[in-house]
Amino acid sequence: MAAMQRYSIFSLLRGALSGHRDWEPAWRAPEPKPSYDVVIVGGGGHGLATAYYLARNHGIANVAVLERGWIGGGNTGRNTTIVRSNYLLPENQRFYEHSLKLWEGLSRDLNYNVMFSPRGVINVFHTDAQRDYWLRRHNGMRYAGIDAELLTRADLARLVPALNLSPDIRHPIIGGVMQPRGGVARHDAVAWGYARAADALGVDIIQDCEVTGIDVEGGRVTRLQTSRGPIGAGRVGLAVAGHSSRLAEMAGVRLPIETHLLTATVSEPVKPFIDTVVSIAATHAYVSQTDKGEVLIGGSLDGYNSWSQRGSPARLEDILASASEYFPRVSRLRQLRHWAGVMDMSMDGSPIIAKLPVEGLAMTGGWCYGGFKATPASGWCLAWTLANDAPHTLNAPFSLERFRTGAVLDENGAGPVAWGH
Amino acid sequence: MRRQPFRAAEGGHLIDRTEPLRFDFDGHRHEGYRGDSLASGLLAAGVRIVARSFKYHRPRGVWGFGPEEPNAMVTTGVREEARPNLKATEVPLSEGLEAFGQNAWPSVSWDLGGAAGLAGGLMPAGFYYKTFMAPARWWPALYEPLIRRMAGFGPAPSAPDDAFYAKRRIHADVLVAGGGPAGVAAALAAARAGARVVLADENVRFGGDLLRAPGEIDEGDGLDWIDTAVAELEAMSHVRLLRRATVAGYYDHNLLTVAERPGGEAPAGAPAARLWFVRARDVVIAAGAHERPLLFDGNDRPGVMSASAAGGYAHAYGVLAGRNAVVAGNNDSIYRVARLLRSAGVGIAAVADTRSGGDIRDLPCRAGGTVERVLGSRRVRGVLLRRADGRAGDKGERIACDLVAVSGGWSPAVHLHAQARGSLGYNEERGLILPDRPGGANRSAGAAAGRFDLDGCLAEGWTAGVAAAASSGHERPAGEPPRSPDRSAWEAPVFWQTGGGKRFVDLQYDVTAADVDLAAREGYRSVEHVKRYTALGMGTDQGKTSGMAGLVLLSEALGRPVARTGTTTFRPPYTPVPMAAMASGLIGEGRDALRRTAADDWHEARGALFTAAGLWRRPRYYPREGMDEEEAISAEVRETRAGVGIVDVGTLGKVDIQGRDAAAFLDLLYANRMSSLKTGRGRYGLMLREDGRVFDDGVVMRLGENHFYLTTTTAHQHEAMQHIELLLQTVWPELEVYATDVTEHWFAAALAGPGSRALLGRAAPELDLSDDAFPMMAVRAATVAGLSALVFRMSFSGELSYEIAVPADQGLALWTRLLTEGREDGLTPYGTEAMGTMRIEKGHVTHAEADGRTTPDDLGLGRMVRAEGPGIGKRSLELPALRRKGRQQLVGLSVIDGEARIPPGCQVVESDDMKPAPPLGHVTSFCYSPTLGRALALALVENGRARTGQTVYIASPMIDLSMAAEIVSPVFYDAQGTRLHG
Amino acid sequence: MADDATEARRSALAGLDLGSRAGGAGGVLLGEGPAQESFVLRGPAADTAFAQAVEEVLGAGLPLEPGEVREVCEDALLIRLGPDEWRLMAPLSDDGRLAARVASGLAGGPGALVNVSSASTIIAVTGEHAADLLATGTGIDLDPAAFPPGRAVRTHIGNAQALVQRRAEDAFDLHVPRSYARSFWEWLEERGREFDAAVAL
Amino acid sequence: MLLIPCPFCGARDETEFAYGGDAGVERPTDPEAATDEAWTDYLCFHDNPKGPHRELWFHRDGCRRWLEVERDTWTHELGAVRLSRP
Ligand SMILES: Cc1cc2nc3c(=O)[nH]c(=O)nc-3n(C[C@H](O)[C@H](O)[C@H](O)COP(=O)(O)OP(=O)(O)OC[C@H]3O[C@@H](n4cnc5c(N)ncnc54)[C@H](O)[C@@H]3O)c2cc1C
Ligand SMILES: NC(=O)c1ccc[n+]([C@@H]2O[C@H](COP(=O)([O-])OP(=O)(O)OC[C@H]3O[C@@H](n4cnc5c(N)ncnc54)[C@H](O)[C@@H]3O)[C@@H](O)[C@H]2O)c1
Ligand SMILES: Cc1cc2nc3c(=O)[nH]c(=O)nc-3n(C[C@H](O)[C@H](O)[C@H](O)COP(=O)(O)O)c2cc1C
Ligand SMILES: [Zn+2]
Repeated sequence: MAAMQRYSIFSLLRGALSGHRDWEPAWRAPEPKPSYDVVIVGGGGHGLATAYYLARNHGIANVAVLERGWIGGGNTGRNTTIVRSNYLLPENQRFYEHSLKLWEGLSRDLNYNVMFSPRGVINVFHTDAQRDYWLRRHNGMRYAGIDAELLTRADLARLVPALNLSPDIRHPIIGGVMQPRGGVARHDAVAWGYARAADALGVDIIQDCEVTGIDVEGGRVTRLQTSRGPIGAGRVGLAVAGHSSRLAEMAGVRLPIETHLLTATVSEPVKPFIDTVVSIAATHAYVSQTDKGEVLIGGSLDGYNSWSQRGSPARLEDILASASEYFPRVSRLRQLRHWAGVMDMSMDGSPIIAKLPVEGLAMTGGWCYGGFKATPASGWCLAWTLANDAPHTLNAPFSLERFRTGAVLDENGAGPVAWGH
Repeated sequence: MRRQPFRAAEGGHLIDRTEPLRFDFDGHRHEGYRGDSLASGLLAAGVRIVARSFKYHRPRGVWGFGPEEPNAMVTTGVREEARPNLKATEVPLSEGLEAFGQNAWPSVSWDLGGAAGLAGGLMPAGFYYKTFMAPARWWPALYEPLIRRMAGFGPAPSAPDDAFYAKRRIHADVLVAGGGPAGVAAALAAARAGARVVLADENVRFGGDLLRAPGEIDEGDGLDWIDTAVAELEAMSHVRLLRRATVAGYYDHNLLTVAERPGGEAPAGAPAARLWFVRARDVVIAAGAHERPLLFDGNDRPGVMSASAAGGYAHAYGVLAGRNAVVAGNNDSIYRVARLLRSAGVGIAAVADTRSGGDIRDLPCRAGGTVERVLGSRRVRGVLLRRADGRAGDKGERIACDLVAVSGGWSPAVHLHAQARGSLGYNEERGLILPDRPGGANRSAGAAAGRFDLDGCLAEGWTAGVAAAASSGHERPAGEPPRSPDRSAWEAPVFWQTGGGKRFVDLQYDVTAADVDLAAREGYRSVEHVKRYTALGMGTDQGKTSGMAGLVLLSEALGRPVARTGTTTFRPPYTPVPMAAMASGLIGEGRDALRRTAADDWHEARGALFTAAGLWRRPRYYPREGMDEEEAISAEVRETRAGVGIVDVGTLGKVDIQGRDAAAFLDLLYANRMSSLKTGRGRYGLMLREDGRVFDDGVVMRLGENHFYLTTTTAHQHEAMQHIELLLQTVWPELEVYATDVTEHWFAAALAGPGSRALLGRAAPELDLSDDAFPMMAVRAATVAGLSALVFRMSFSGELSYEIAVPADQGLALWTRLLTEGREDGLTPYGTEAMGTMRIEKGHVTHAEADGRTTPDDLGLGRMVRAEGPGIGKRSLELPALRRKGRQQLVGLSVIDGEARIPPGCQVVESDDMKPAPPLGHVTSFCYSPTLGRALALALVENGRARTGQTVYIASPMIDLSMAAEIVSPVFYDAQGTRLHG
Repeated sequence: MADDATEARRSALAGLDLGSRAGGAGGVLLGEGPAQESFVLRGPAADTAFAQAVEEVLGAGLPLEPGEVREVCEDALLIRLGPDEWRLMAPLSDDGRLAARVASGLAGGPGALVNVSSASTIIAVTGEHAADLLATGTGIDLDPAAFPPGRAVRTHIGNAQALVQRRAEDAFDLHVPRSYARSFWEWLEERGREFDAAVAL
Repeated sequence: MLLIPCPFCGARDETEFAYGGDAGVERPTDPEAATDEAWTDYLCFHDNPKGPHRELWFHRDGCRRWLEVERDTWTHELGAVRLSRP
């Protein structure tokens, strides 16, 4: 394998002098081989990360990532990019904190600037019950060795001058919590960076290749049927987010996952005036401003199974109203575009990173709203699971069996209602 | 100098020359006319540099005529009033308007940021992914702030938009999007057929392309025909005409949003904008087409303009976009434009047609010629023309001019069709992306469907209108479609570009042809990758002019047909919509009503501090002179426990259950048995979710053999009803049970404390309140304080207590009469804090404990679950993890230091060193108990019941506070329940 | 203090002091309608015993069209709101007599009657722009052809669920849950700015 | 925003309804006799097709009936809609 062309300010300078004629492709566009040691289905962040860590951590480089469209075009390319590890349940805390640590070194690790920006993730609350919940959660993080801070209204006024702290609004903000190490990242770059780094280690990234069937022989996965012909596989990892249940079904496995829509929207870009990420408990909206200047707003699910990637305008009105209420200045902007992603909603709101009841088949999925931040650790854990044919302790709790035994990881206490999480 | 040096002496059907208006641009005063857009006003005034570009700060002028404008972005207003990112082509001129060019400091004509252009070589597409990585700590400290400084187009808003915005939700048989010839013909046909029609166009005036250039319809002037048709439509009561109204989004089941900015002649006090939600049976998409650019070196210079726009400024506004023009293009429209410009007084220096041939003796033609390069650095000073076939030895021809009007052909506005998930097809021969199979009940017509001749547009519009009306059952209208002699179709099958130099594709994001090429070479081969890698098409114009260019360049770079490249996804809105319009009506109480109990006015008058309980507000406590919050709450508790208190419990959910199978149903609904209740008696009940977790609790009262009354928690009023109906309608439809939500009908107040019996005795003299006649958990109908009431004997506080329910309209009367009656008893109104304190002292659970993860056994309520018989959620209790040892269990925590107070959100841990370690559990509820003189908490603790007697720590590391506490029974007070009897 | 319910009654809008807000005629008028007796009547429409029992007491058959409003005896109305649900409304002066008769008529058979008289506040919206004002906050088709005068529907408007009774093309009675009434009124007033809404007494 | 034709009320916006999920889920008639697997199938393992889906919707703001709706989860096209209990 040829060494990867390094990116740096010097390479840019050299590029400028040569009219940028010498840049190599960030990843190749190979024809699929007849078979691979491991095939990853899904070229989102998770699939690409899995391939990268398989090659880097486990020395398994005879790997293909099959993507039915273009890499990063799924939820990786349509999310609100919030990265944090401020979870309630210890199992989730450990996992997401591992992920956050990987984020912190990711740009250098991949030699690709994913613009991870630890600008702080703030949750504001409005009632005593919410306060108790958020403080408990953040105190719990401290015991898990994760950074967490309490914010008074004065702190909020200082950190987020655009935030509406008036006591006269419908659900006034009484305080907040912050994870300072949390932040955002440039979503597309995450897919591209992993792809480039995985490719450099020998992984074949194959786009426009839809998996249409999974052949199982004697209880073991042997081959994938794809739109570009059959591809043999020693092991298979599924990382297809909203499509998890479809792919698992191809191998005869049912999953406690439903597919639901989540909308996000951006304003026209303006100069920076929101420097952190703020989540608003009362109205379920989260707001940040990208490095290009758009105000980026997300909300809650449309609330019914859907694969359409088109959100309901009712939900849109809702999230824009809450963004405008809590960031009144946003009302002066105009909405530029909105879109939706198909979410893999698990029945307890926590992920599944596990071997499936077919030999050689494992998956990562069930990410609900929160899988972007999980990208590094999800890939790391699935790679481990595939390489060792057994889960790492970090992902052992995220099994499929927990839904059979009742040992669910119900982060929100919403019960087995996929759209309730 | 004349005030409007570039205004022609006559012409301009959109302006009113009798009404001059003054406006400021970048601090300079100019004059225009009513009816002008800011763009036409600026052009008339001779302002050519209107903005600076995003990345390289290159000077930019007006390119287009309407929403497709990529360049001329301005901010209107100053400071709080500033509105960024408006397209000058869409801003109507008004008296005193203040506008500023964007992306420049101090101004667009002298922009220091222009230096960025010098470093341009370092900033190819995606350059930031390749650098700024080391050292890591410089990213947040240096690199990112630098990038953020460059971010955005306009200034950040510094104040909210306080204007009034309106919304309207309507239904229509036919919505026609776009009011050009096709749209007006469609609306006319559908309306004459009797259909309810909405016709929306984004311009001030209907006419579409006819606004920009004259045409002939039915043997007269085209615009006159439009006006007559519009007048006919206006007179029909089943037609609604929306001007300055953009069809923004096309959603499921034919719901479309239309953003109307009345402005113009709208009456004073009219909303700043109105957002329509139109549910249409059928939609005619007659949105026209966008003119394409040509790519050549310097095609972004101020003075290079869409040809139809240049013609349009002359025709619609009487404005000359230059004095001396070169018109260049690859289709016949350039001749129409050249003549239009010439008749308005613009000199035509050359007309360069990339094709050979043409009949144009009256014009200085350069058949087979095209623009190679623009001369002039801040604005167009001339062009270098060359032969389009690139014949060797051609040195080219320099032509001086100040306007280059270009037409690269037309791209149908397929946006709405695509938003509706219609498929698109690429017509190789015509070089057009066209609507294919529609994705909803809609049809495209006219230029939006690739029909470019006026006669064809009219015919197609008419046919579409007839068909759209037919889908709501309306018959073909009488009359014939309008006709035009104009059958010219300006086909331009080739996407035109010349090689070399700085050729801009996306003017807004400064994406050049070289950037697209670089992306393709670097492996970003999907059109979606190119968009995201270069930002092509991601600006406020959403690629209306750049999209097609991007596709062609990418396809060429990869050597594959355009059809295989495909387009990026079209998403709403078609043009940006004010956030305030989307949000209007849904802020504050408009979104979440504030629910008030019947006694709310009293609480407010009494100065209660309120707390939120779902949408309700409830008194938290009643402040007292000279006491702080804790003291006031403690006083409420003490006075209740020692005497008598009253609390408003009107917010609890209440359900009336009747029917032959009512009792049997309640046995299924609750984990404990209800069918054994005797009439006139009640029981505390536990509802589970199917997964075995506690869902809700409340009291069930049996009012008659087949009649029950039950309460739910405040939070679950609606969920509980929905749950009940689900079970009745889908799981056990054979049961005859009627459930009615009566929450709103009843107000309720609880009297609590040893003095409650005496007080109630006086208020309800006929009622025998002895323990025998009216035992615990009994219900009686009675007259209380002169009002017919239901009285329940039950207790949340642990004291002798009665809940009295009356119809809500008499709730305030009950409340005030009891308070009057209770004056001699020292009756104390108490709020949710005192109520919470007393319930914690008694170890009663609420949602803080039943948090959706806990089972009855976790909460110490395992015995309530009856052993036998089916019931919702019971089966799940048998799952291994719910029976597992070591689950968290509800315990009491008694703080050892009597002076200590528990802060919110504490964890329960084994050591007080605050070092990372897995907590044993967490505090669910806490209070200072005036009764016991110490702080108490309820907590869920691993294996908690077995730890009774152990000392643990209640800790909040975020505020560095911890305190020792003993694990005790959650019932801190009166474990025997003797106080229930007074 | 043993005065009766009549004196004790209080509107959910009392705190707004509508009297002080009354204004001249605008494009739409808002007012509070008189309180009424109101009962939820449940039962199987297809069950003849149930239908007859109701008809016997009310002197008119059950309305069977969705949203149909039928005048029954003694100025009372019966509205069909669901497959097995009707709303019985009578003037306050009836004082529960009619309901008591219905209840005893139903005794022993299927069906149920539940008093919800206090559960809603009635807000009258009238005037040229009455339908337009409602259309700012509800998705139902308010065209008289789709929703003719004399019909009633339950739907969601603005921030509340409402039973909307159309009295005339430009006159609606909105029955909104009592605890929502004030917020809902304020929402109507705010949205009504567009139509110059005024308060009618 | 879906427009759901309620068999009783007529076509209404999705916002008047509450969603109830897969209508094909059968509650075991005798839960106590059901295996853990059968019971948790009912609880957690539901159909999630990309295409036709039979699902429950509660007409909360209308007739307060639970409806069974056939809807394509990809196109959102609706098929038959009926009252869950006529
Ligand atoms: C609006 C929105 C906001 C969000 N906000 C956040 C947030 O702020 N923070 C956060 O952490 N998370 C967020 N998420 C969630 C997050 O985006 C996802 O969980 C995460 O990106 C999932 O990554 P992935 O790689 O698993 O899936 P994807 O990126 O969706 O990748 C899966 C890939 O599999 C491919 N695929 C599917 N089927 C097949 C097949 N048969 N054959 C081949 N390939 C196939 C798809 O084309 C796709 O590219 C949000 C999601 C959305 C939609
Ligand atoms: N001869 C040619 O080859 C050629 C080429 C292009 C156009 N034309 C001329 O253009 C005209 C085409 O007629 P037409 O009616 O199809 O188109 P049109 O361009 O005349 O009218 C379309 C109208 O829809 C408006 N519109 C577009 N999107 C909208 C939206 N989302 N919401 C609201 N309004 C929107 C536009 O502003 C415009 O007013 C004819 O006169 C035709 O001759 C001719
Ligand atoms: C963080 C983020 C920022 C975005 N910013 C923009 C933007 O500035 N302009 C734009 O047109 N789209 C923007 N988008 C939306 C994308 O154009 C696109 O809609 C989204 O990735 C979903 O893909 P699709 O619309 O192709 O389905 C942004 C998306 C994300 C996730
Ligand atoms: Zn209905």
